[in-house]
Amino acid sequence: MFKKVLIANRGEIALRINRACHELGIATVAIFSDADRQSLHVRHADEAFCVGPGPVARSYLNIPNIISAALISGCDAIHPGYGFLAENARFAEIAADHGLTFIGPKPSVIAAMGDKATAKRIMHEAGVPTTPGSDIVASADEALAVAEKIGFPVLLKATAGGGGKGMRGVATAAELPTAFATAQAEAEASFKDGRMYVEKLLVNPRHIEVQVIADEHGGVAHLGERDCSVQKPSHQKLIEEASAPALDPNLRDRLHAVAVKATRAVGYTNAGTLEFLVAGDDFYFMEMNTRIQVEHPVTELIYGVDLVKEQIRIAAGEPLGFTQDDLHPHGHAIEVRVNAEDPDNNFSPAAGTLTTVVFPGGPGIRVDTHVYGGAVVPPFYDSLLAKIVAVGRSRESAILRMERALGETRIEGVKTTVEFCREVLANEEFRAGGIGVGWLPAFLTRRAAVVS
Amino acid sequence: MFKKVLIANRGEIALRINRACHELGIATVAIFSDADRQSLHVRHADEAFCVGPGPVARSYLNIPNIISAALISGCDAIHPGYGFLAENARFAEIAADHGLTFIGPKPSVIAAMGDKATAKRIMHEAGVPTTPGSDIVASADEALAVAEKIGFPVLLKATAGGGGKGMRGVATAAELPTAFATAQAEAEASFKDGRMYVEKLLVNPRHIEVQVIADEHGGVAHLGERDCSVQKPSHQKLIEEASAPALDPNLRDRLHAVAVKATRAVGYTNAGTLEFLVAGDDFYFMEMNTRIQVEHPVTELIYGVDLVKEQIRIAAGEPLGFTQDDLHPHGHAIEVRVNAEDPDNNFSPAAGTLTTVVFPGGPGIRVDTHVYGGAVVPPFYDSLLAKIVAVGRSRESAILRMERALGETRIEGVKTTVEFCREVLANEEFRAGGIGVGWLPAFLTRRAAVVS
Amino acid sequence: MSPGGEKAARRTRNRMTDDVIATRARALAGALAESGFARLRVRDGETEIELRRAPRTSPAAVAIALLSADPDRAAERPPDRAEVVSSDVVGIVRLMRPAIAEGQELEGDREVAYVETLGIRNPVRSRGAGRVSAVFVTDGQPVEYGQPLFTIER
Amino acid sequence: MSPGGEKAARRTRNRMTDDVIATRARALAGALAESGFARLRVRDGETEIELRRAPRTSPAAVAIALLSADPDRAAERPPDRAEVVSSDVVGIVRLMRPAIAEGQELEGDREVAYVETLGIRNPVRSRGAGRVSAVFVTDGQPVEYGQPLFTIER
Repeated sequence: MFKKVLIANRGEIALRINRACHELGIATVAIFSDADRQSLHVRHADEAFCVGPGPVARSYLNIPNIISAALISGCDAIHPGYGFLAENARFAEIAADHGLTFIGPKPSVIAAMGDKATAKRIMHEAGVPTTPGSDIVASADEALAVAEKIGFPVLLKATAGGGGKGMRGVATAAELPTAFATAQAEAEASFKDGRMYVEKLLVNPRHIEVQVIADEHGGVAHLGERDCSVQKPSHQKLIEEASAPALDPNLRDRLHAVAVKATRAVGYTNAGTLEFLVAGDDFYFMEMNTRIQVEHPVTELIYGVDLVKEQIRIAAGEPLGFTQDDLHPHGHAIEVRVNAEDPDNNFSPAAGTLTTVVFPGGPGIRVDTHVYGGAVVPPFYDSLLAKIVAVGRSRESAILRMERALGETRIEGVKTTVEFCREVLANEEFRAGGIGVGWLPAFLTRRAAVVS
Repeated sequence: MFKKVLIANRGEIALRINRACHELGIATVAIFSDADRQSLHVRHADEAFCVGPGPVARSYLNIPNIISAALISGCDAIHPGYGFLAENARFAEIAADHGLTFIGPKPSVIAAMGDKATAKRIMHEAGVPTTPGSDIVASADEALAVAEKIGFPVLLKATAGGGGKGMRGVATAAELPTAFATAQAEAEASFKDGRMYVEKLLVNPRHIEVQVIADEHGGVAHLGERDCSVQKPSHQKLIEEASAPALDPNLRDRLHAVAVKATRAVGYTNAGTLEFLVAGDDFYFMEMNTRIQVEHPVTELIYGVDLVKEQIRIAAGEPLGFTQDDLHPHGHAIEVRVNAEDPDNNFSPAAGTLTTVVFPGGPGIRVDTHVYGGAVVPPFYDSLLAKIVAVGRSRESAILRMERALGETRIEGVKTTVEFCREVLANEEFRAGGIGVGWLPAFLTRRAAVVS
Repeated sequence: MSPGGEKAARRTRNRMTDDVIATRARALAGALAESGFARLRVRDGETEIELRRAPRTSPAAVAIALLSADPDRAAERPPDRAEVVSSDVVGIVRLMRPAIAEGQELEGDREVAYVETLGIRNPVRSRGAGRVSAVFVTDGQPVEYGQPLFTIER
Repeated sequence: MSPGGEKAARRTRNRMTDDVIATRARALAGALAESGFARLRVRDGETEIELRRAPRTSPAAVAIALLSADPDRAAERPPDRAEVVSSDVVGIVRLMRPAIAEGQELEGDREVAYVETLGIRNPVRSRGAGRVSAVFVTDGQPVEYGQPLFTIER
């Protein structure tokens, strides 16, 4: 087992990793930017290094400073968390070159899954259903030809895309050239990679993903699925659940089986997630995330497995501590992302000082957060302040528990998503279960109409 | 189901009950004293009534004002929590006389179990092992005769006793008359009831208790045992676990079976706890607590049952939502009581303003508390500030998790038991499991010797 | 304005019932009295509670003005040397006939009301002569411990 | 005093290692600089950290005195018009020979040290003439981003 781990991240996930390390008896080294000097993730680590000023390019993406901090402090491994360098194959390689274990899959697997067109091709070859569409298209004309073959509507996607950037839905041939140009420009600006491909656009599919885990000795298991269909118009997830409600048991079994098969096919190790779009009885591979996800706690709560500890154990060469037959979900879990955002203004992020911070507690409630009363929310980073997770014996009891937990929550100083999420939880369509990714945008439109 | 419940308590347990009610869709009415006006239990309830000034006799024990508040606000039930009026049979009767459902067992059962000598006799008749000893003794002479028959050491106990008051261990005949007089005087002063009885004193037994639950339709189940052997010299519990470590499986089964048998024998309904002293292969009934206990979360965490919700459902006439066969413990849970006390000064209680309050979070951690940064700890009430509960797949992982959780905890403004509990958790004898109730007092003596 | 009764509070989103307002206002009155500030305004969802400290009075004499419930009362202030008569039990207040009214001159000590708790009458006395400067309760209203009933100007 | 190296911090109870002290002291220095206070003292378990702001200096020029590590340094203060030269990378500091020393007069701009990061030399220059008024690092010491290396009095 490792002696000391550098945590190459900030915020709640840095704390999450710190907790896993300490529970395993591993010392921790935090990194931080000038803007995060007072953050809890710095305070809870055994050591901490400032690696640069506030902007991420100079601090949390500063590979030489981060690797140097790991070497200087005598670390033997690096946990990248999510975001930042988590899916940067080059970072994983550099770490390995310096004798540091990267807690994640092999760099070649990260690279293959990070390129969306490549990932789709690999999965298709492994027998995983993928949406009809193209490999990389060289031009708008080529994209148009593909679109006419598979039929409109289609989705233009940047192969390096993420977070909704470099992506455009196109309903008719006439719209395509302009949409292609803007999406490609966006991708070039955001990822310095303008390669595009075309996919069949599913109408209001569900976003359902399967958590997998694999050790370096051939052991592979899934930990069920999560439903992440409550997404903002920017495609960012807001509320996640495990298990997925109103899902046909046969479809669920097929999703799980395919995920395990794909995991084996790509030689995957460590924790990962296969994201699928589900439409009716069909499902299509969307992408594989080669890291721990924001919403991993809902899986942890129903399976009783500490995924971050498992990541560390696997990276240290240990075999999985369980087999598929040992894994049985109990109850239902739901997570609400408490973001510093204004839901009445397109979820525009807010920065400022948190004057009041009261989180909920009691039975069945887990809170993962790095903020506290008096903490400053810097303008440089993503807006996630906290994850509130509720577990209950049934979906209904988990939702009721979440409602009372959000009722206990008081965050003042910046606008947050707390009250908005209470509205969503109270909605009858949400309660019924099984909504698609188009539901929240439509809900927002209806809501705006009522307000005005 | 009830429409509105009055919560006849304060502090973390009032919040706990408030949470259960809200999760069941029941409105709540809090009561508070002048000293608790700013408490979270007031803030989270739907309505709140001041029932008197700070001292408990005029507020939290003020039966007319409490019942009146329940009637005025249109409540249909009262939850008494623990302490205060929870085991006051008269309060339960008065509530019933006013058409209010008392969430707990029948008044006659509360009365029978509240009188320790009566409870012991009833249990003995029901075939539950009890410590050798007497019924009520009229004098020190009579006590001496009993002691000589059962053999020294013996324990003199007040039948109305609790919290270590009115209780004296006696090693020799010579000590007995003085010990009897002081214990009886203490009992008279504390409980206005000087009736005493004599029991065989077990040397360093374990305190193991069994959680039971019974509905009003004959359904009875146990939810396993808790080990509460880490007790201060005042016999107050400090750290509790479920399940009990290093317990012979056969002995465990016998404890569970006896607890269920006793529950049926006394016609018990609602949640209750049978406390046993365990010495070697033998166990002896100590007392039955006819209420929810402080340490109920450790049981909830491993059984996935919300005991307070079950209490409410049962009182509303519903049958148990499970049978014994549905109940399976998963993992191990441990609770640390964060008290406003000075462990270096006989755990003397502290009052004051909490300048800093940071509680732990993340996986496997539950916090039940009513305090927050800036909260005032009044001098009138018990010193419990928070319960931190950790659950893990094994006892070791639960302890490691608790250690990291206590490491995250920051409470400033009053002295607390946090750091002291970290010392206990780090102790090898504690880690080995199976210590007796004499262990912590001996640990304190050794610790004081090292310091001086 | 009553802490209970038929219009008992239900859990609501961001909108407080009169019962909750009354409870919160009393809690805020305590906070205001301790704080040394002259004025405290709290907005929560659709409800706004504003409290103003009466000049040179005891903490109990902080005037409670519930803007959302009755905007006119915000302007009221107990005069100097006003003595607040509060309930020392939880129950239903019953005004003696003729009912005590603002501006009324009271002579000597008399029972002006009682608070009924579980069928028991708890008398409320005027404790000497004075002018009734404010009446905070109506006949049949539920009151809690410490709730101001009247102010009497001596 | 170094943020890493052989004496790397282990998790300890209430007692901080030098590494942790250094990290915390730097964090506190930032807080002090922002606060406007002249002096900040933090006691945590057995360790006490005291920081004093140098008169009229930039935030980076806050003098760091670790009482528990070296009580004598508490009295030191950078003089007026001291300019702090800090590391802008994370790495190991290497002093050029002859090693820079307190009281030394520097002429012109010269490379007085470099910080080695993954084998790359990041030069640290004196940026003009002046007198070295403080040296905060020793040869081979690990430094973080923004860590003060020397102060130079112009």
